[in-house]
Amino acid sequence: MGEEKFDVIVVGAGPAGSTAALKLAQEGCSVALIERGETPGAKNLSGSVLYGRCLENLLPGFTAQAPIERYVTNHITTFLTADAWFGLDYKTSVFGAPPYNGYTVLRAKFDRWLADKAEEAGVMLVSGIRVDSLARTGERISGVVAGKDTLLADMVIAADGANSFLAQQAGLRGRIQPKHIALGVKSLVSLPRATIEDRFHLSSEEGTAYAWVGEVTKGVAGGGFLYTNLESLSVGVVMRLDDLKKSRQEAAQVADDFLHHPLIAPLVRGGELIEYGAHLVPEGGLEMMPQLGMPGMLVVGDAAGFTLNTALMVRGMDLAIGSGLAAAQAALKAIASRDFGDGMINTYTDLLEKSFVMKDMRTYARMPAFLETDRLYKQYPAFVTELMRRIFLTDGTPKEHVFVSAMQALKSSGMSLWTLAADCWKGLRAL
Amino acid sequence: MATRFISKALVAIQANHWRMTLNIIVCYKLSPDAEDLRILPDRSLSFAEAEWRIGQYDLNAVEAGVSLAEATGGTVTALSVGPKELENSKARKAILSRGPHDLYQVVDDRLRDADTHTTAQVLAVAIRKLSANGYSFHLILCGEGSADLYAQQVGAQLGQLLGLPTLNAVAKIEPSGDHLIVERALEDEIEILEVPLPAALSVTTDINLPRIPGMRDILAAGKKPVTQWSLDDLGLSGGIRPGVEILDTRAPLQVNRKRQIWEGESEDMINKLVAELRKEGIP
Amino acid sequence: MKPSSVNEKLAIDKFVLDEGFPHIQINQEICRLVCEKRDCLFVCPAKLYSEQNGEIIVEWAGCLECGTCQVACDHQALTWHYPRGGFGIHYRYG
Amino acid sequence: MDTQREIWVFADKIASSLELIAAGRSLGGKVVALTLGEPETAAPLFQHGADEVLCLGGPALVEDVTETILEQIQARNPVLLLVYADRRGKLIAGRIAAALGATVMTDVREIQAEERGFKVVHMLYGGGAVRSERSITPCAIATVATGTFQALPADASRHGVAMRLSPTEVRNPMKLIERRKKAVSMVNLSAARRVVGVGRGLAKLEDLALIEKLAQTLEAEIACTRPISEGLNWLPRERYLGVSGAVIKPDLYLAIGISGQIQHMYGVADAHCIVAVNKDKNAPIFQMADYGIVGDLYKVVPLLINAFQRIK
Repeated sequence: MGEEKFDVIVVGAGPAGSTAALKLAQEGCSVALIERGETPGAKNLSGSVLYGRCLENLLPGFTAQAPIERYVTNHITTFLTADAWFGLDYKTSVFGAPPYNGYTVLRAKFDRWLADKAEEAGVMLVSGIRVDSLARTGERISGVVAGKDTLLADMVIAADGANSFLAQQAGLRGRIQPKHIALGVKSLVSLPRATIEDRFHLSSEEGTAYAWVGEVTKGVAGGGFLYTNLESLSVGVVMRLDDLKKSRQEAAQVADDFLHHPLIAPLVRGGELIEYGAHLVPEGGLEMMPQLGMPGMLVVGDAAGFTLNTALMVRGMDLAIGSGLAAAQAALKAIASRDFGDGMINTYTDLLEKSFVMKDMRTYARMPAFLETDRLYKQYPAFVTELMRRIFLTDGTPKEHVFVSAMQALKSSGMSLWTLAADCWKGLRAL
Repeated sequence: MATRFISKALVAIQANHWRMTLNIIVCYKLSPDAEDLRILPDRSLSFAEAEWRIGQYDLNAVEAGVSLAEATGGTVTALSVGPKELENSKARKAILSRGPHDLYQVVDDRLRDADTHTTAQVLAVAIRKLSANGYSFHLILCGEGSADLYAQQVGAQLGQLLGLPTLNAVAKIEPSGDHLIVERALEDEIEILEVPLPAALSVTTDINLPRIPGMRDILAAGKKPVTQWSLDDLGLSGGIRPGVEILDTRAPLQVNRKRQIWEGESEDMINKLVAELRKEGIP
Repeated sequence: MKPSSVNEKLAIDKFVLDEGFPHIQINQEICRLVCEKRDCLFVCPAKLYSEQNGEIIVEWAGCLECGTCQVACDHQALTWHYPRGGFGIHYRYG
Repeated sequence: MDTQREIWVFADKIASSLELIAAGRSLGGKVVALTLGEPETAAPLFQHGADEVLCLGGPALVEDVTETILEQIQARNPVLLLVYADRRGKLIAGRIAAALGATVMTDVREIQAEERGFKVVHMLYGGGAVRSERSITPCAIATVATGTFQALPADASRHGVAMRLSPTEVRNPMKLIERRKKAVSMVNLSAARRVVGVGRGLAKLEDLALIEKLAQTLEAEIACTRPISEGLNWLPRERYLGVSGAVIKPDLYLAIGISGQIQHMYGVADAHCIVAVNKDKNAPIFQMADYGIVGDLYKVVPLLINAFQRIK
């Protein structure tokens, strides 16, 4: 066999990698897409909704054929304490009709489908292969090494996920810091379709996304989530690693306690656990972002830290797709101009800056810092639920004025009015 | 290792013989991964989410075929019959990345849940068609048993249908002149046989350690030729009449065990256990 | 909802075991001499780490491959890479 | 029962033939035993229930009896052929089935006569599923593993005339060069009333001595899981229990350091009493055991040996 060289090698067949590979193949490039899972998706897990409108350009009308579970029409964001919750409940039928806003997906199916699309477009999909290292020619990345095999290409796109060993090896980033990463622990709970639709008040194909803050994580910075799939619930917790370490709690125990919380348990009641998984989520925002490229290589998706936690919603897959697309476009230009150095990297960062990816990352740039406010996980849930208790409590004694209730609730939460005001201001700015 | 089981005289003969090029057909079966089997409340089984895989024991046959072909400069053709899951590109790469040069598949959903009789019949017709098309093979290899039925039958039936010398439990194969020297590992004895070609052999899991395909193997697999036939293409439009009718398939009933469990390593506990056992007449 | 022990949960998952090829190595020297907090015992969502007779043991076969232990270890006592291609956790749903 | 219905059984060992004869008897009809060797050796077959014995002699290549059996089947049309499920049996059954246009119902755990054909139960997916199916060919063929049926007690009053079949001319182009017994002596796990099974919980080969001592104390045979014999080669293949190994029905199965994988448990599902020792309290074996001790086998086994020695 002669030395085979590809235009582009993409490492990792998640949404970012498969999108990049698909786009490049659609434009006629020779692409190898290398995935360490036995099948694309076998190593992937998500705790968020796919806001996948950005895929429409590549695969028009894809929602009709993709393995999508439910269209999310209902977003519920909630403060939780040991015995109460207070939530923001938004529902719209608009999100249940084309063009849909977001959908729940099961990654083993969705990622495999997307990789299959890439393969149909001409990508050479190589799954079950772990890339061990990068091949270099001089200062430039020129391919990948897996086991005894080296494969060469004009450039490499690293889409190898939150742990991105390739970005690290290439010197684009240092060790991941615990404060920049969160651990997601997810249970997949099987329930009959009708039970899910009854329990969550859904018409067929409609879905709900829950996000909880507070007691879910036993005060550890992070939150809980529940997404309705067609015949299962994705339910779990996300905990920022530095805070988890500080808390000395067992991650597995926090995750299990969440499922048994008196207000959560009824949502999963009668269900059967069919999968238990865990995955890291980059949460450092711009602060942790590595250099996005070097001669012969671009970094996309989770590997580049493209995720957003806006407290109201968690995003990652859409940013992965957006960055994959930008990298593909930069690669196309590089292939045309034979400039795989600074020119390519600049094109990539320019495209990202102009796209929703970096715009949104910048819009929410203050969010990671805001979310570090640990009052968010302890005092605020206590404050709002105590306030609500006082408002709704009718026990035969005269009702106090709402303002009095608020001050009493604030007092019992241990925060000052000044802290509250300052946090509100920070929160609004972060949004 | 050949010298360990081939007598000295034979080694001498072998040294004086040329080795013929071996063209080999390796049969394999794709079946749903038993690990993905879900038991429904009525004990029926769901394979809705199941990954389909090449039988683990078939991989030994593939490896045996590929290493024999490599040693003798021959070719390996992979052959499978079954339902439409065979068409999956990943499943095709999975077999071709392990070394076969090309792949023939008979795909028909009527072959879902085929009994060994049906599978062997269709394989035999496919091999006859390959021969009629001018492909001359010397050896047919099968695995020890399939991952789903583990009936250990197809190799035996196929060999008989084709009128070939047929053996199972083959633990070693050594080409020697125009025939093979084969070691057969039976339950309590070892047989060494001289087998003329063409022949049909089913190999044991001890015969080799199947290779794990590398990146280049998988890339190469994507470019190897695949030929797909239907039962109609084989002149089997009427299907094959099976030898059995399947009545029911379910998860086994669990015997109700007492499940009396003690934790710890104290003598006290052991005495409790022994007392319970004595009630049951043990020892 | 049952089950609630981590081992039972892991038993539901699908793993392809790469017998004889552990993908996590522990530098016991570092654990013994430098580490006081033993974060690995707490953060692993599969609870694979345990301490036995002063040694840190990891039952790597049940690894979910999240990488948490490696990031959490303040002393870089873990050599952690992904299992060989095709081996390890195989999410059926994800 | 229609005495003209013939049920034929073939095994290459007398002990196995007796089990098949018992199976045949349970189905009614006339039981014809095909056996290697000469008529002089046929007495036990009659005593344990055969109505007729056909002797196949001792060809150099045992499988050469296939053609003889086939010719006899074609001449006399038995409704069922039961073959002992060892490797030779599997090959012979398969070749006969192919020649007759039938299939082979393998490793049947139960068999019963139906109005049309025979209904059998066998396992698939490594013990994860059980299937029942019915034969639809004039002659049904099934293989039966060791221990599935118990030989009938000998009845000294039963006897008959065994017939020596003249071998069908076989032009088998294969040549047997050598046959030798395996170094390991044959164990008959299926006959053991008590069996001690050992799994990956055992840390090293030398520790087998501990298990051997326990087995001696209990007068039990030693068995193991597949990895202990095939991966580690600590014990011969004949000693592993499970789907592809032996299937036993002892009074006591004592599982030491065995996690309880379904493929293994298949081999002991019919044990009267299962006792498990495992340090992992979540090991699936505890769900399938009558009694269990959660603890380190290296501490528990010596205690067990002491306890059993005391009561002996």
